[in-house]
Amino acid sequence: MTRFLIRRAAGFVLTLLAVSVVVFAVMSMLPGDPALSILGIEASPEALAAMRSQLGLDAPAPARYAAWALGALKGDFGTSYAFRVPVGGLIAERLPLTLSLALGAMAVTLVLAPGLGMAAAARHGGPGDWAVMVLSQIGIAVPAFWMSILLILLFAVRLGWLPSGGFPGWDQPLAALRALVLPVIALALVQSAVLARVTRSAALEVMRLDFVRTARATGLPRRRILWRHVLPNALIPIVTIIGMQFAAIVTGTVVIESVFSLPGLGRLLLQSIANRDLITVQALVLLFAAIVVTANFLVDLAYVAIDPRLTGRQS
Amino acid sequence: MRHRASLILGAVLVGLMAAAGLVSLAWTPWPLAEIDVLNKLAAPSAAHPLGTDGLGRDLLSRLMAGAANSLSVAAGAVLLGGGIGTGLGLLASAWGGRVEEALMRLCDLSFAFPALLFAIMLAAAFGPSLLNTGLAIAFINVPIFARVARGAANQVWVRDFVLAGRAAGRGRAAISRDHIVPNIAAPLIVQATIEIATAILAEAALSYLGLGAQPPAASWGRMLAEAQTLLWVAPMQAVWPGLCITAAVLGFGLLGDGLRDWADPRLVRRQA
Amino acid sequence: MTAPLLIAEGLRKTYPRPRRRLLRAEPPLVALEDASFAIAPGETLGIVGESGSGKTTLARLVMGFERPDAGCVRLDGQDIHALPPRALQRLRPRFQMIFQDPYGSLDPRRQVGWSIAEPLRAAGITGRTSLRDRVAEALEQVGLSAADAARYPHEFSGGQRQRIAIARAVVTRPALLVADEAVSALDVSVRAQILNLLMDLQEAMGLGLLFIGHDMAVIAALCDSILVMQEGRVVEAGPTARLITAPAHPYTRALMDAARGETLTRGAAP
Amino acid sequence: MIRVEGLSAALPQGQALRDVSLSVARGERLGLVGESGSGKSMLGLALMGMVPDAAQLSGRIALDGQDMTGATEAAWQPLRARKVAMIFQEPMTALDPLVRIGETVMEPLILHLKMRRRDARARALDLLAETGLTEPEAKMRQYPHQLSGGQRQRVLIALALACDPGVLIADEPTTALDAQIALRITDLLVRLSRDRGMALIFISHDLAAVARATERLAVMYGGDLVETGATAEVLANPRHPYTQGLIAARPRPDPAMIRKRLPVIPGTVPTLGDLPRGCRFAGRCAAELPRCAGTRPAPWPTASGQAACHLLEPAP
Repeated sequence: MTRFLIRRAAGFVLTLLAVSVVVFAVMSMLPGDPALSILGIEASPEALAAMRSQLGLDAPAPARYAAWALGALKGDFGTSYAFRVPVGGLIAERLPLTLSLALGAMAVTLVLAPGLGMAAAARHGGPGDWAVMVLSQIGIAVPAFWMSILLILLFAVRLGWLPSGGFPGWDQPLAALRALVLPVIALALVQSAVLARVTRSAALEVMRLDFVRTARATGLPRRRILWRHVLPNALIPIVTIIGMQFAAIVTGTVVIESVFSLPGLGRLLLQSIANRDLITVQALVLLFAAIVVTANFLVDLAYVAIDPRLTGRQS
Repeated sequence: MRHRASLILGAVLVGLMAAAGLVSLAWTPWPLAEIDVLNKLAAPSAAHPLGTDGLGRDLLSRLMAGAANSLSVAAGAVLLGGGIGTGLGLLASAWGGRVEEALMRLCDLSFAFPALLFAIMLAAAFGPSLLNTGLAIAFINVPIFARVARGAANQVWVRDFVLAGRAAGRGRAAISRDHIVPNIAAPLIVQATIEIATAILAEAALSYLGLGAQPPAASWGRMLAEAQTLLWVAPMQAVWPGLCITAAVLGFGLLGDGLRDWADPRLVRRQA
Repeated sequence: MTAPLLIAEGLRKTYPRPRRRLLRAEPPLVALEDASFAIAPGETLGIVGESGSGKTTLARLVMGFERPDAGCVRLDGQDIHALPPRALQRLRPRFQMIFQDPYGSLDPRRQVGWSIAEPLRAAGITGRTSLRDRVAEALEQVGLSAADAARYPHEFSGGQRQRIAIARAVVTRPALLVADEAVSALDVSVRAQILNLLMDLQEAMGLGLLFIGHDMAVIAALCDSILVMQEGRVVEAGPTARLITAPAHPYTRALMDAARGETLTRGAAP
Repeated sequence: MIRVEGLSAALPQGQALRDVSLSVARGERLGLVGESGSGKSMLGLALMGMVPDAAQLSGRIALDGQDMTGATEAAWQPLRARKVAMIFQEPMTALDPLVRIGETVMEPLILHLKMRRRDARARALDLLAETGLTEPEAKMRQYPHQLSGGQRQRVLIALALACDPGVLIADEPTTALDAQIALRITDLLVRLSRDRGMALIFISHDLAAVARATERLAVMYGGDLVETGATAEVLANPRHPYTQGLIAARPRPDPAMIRKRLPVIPGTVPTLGDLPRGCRFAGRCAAELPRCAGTRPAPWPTASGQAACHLLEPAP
């Protein structure tokens, strides 16, 4: 048990480290001179050189990486080339919005999808199963940003119940929540379709296994077999997908924030790219990747809670 | 029975989209870039079956050209990335040991970068264009296919008929060619179909964000971005491109599902 | 007595086990310990044991799929594990293998004729007509017809597939056949046919046979001598007649008990 | 305990069972022998009400006097474990990997017998001990993957015995086990059947195992019941040509038989799709009569049972 956890934790840290190296390496290889983009094309060569040394760009790559990575550990991601303020502050301002979007969408997905998937599996081949399958197949095919536009058309343009975009700020909690409803639903519907399908097929897969036959032969009622034996065994693929979905939702926020003009991390990323604000892009990419890696690590921990075969002794 | 229906419906949708795209290369109802400001946002009519866009361009023509762009970029990218990935996966599986271990660690690492994020980064680095979008999608597909191919190949390598091939005196390369490839083709084709669906979504999202196809090129994602500014005046502008994306993705998804059931070894075993 | 066809001497094979603690390596799993035997041309040696007895590891070592940690396997006097890959490949037509699962040992996507011809092609025989003739001959030897070469494995029953696998193994006219649980997956009525076929082929071709299995009754019916294995070790060895009339080791006696079942009094409960 | 009359099961591919009639008395040990596709497992599942959805059943099944012909899943469910229980071939996968051994055995006790947890725990411990599981107390807290195949089969037997069923159906219970363990499990089943007065239906392809475990034997081929009788009688003096062929084709560890050709049944075991219309054994039978392929033979009495073969028809 502890051995498994230690190994996974070590793997987690190593992956984070490798991710940071890759992000740094890719961003340093990109064309474009930060000094030039800060000072403009009319700047003199001397001024550019001075700016480069001020930004620490004249140091060798490993030293620059070390400085950046150590800073990142302390939450110091350097100073934005475009906004001339600390990147850490930019991120901290926008993180709550993006996180609420992502967590909200994940929560809605978890409420909707597994129940639907299990219900479909329990009625395998029946009309209910068929309906869930058709709806989810379509749901998977609808791009989240088009779903957003359709939601805006219906609830903002036609009915006028909810705002079509923009964010009033957290100091108006009710308005802020209203602004988040549509983006959360848009993100969640697509992911729910995916998760419902995965739940259904994982459950059907488990229902074919021998021990389900044993449970039937023991005279257990169908409902009990489903919830007590099938669902826990189906959880491993389900949890795996949930981890991947969280990653998809987090990156999905980049697009959704753009559709609804929400000032979150995704908007910041797109703005920074437009401004060629590489140091901010670098910090954001690292952050997104770190969220994904963390989600995968949590999934690993969930495996341990679910499956006694992973906790060591013999297998 | 159900997978039969999936297969047929999927093939019909994909066929329709592909046909529209192919036709658009040679002929469209109206010239793609013909701007007719006097006739902008026209309602559907005999001349413009789906009406015109904000610049008075024929919507149907642009949707057809969008199909050509979207499908060719998605399919091309998946074939390129999938081909490279499959090769690497086969190599890792045939070699085993350190080579395999190293390659799989690299794949794990690449999965830390969500596909869309990666594509955004590349688009940012090399400038927004349809070609760069395609390259980014291709790159994302390399580790996916490397992993699937290696997993499937490993399952074939332990089968007795491979051992029989070794007993016959055949080398790794010959066995890979004659036994492994034919036996992993089915799952790879299924994967490719599904990845094309994902790629269409990714291309649309990138183009919507302005990181993919550039004006005046016709692209479903771009058309949606343009339509969003006109939601209050011309809501149908935002409906058609989205429907096209959904239909194309649905088509490839259904095709993949149908193919998966059709290629499922369990079903084959039962018939035998 | 003629010179032995196959000699195995002091074979040992271990597999590493995953560590349970971070800093201390686990002792390796000993799959096979000090196994030695010899097979003369035309002779049949049976190896009987259960899952985990090391008998499948033994087959893999004899076939050169894996290298032993210690000991050697000599075929026609040549240590097959010391041969360079090319030389081993040239020796392959001399020793062939048949497997347990007749459904898994034929490539489902290849015609039967293609699979049977595979060892010939690997041996450098490529002429279309000579390949076709050899395949037809092999198919007829195992009781199938030349026309079956164009069919696919799924068109055959389990017993017929095992015949095809045998055809592939004998098509190069080998001197030694290694059979790993080759009849275990077959129904009783079909199993007898395959055992008879093996005996016929051996006598017609002077084939040496290393027959590996878990059922003492089958082994005893087919083999000249028997090696009993348990947990990677040879616990008893000898000529079949001696071994089945006077088994010395308790494990051999247990295997005999299991094989004899119907001759025991009914319901012999403890 | 169990009475089956004219039971047939039709699958889309063909007929898995044809007009099978059979009864099992209280405490009786019956062996059900056959090769793949003989219908022996289908018959076992039919007695549990667990045939696949695709199978169409006809004929009568009565359990302990209760007519179960055409009973629904809901009607079968309360009888399973309490009247008739079943264990299967593959002990490695037959237990839920996420549930502790103790909980597994306690589940039917709590659910069916309404025991309190504490009582159920004590009872489960007794049951595990009765099946000869060593250190049952420690095993209660373990998960299936920590047990060997033989130990798991004992747990499955304990689970099957939990509600004290009148009949235990064991479908190839020893096939996946090593020889020594298989013998012990076979003997355990015999002992439990005797101690509890529980009928045992022992399904196997292995004549040796059945000979050891049972007192009456039923031989199946191609969905037909071809011969029944006392186990020792059938083995010593088989009347049906298939039974004769099956027994003869079986290798025996006998010094006089070393490297002797075995008597064979020619041909291959037919698949469900291409069964002969009359006697299922037609086409492979050495003593075949012209009418065998077209006319189904009636069961004729033998010394201790019946055999369905035209050759046994009494001369008019």
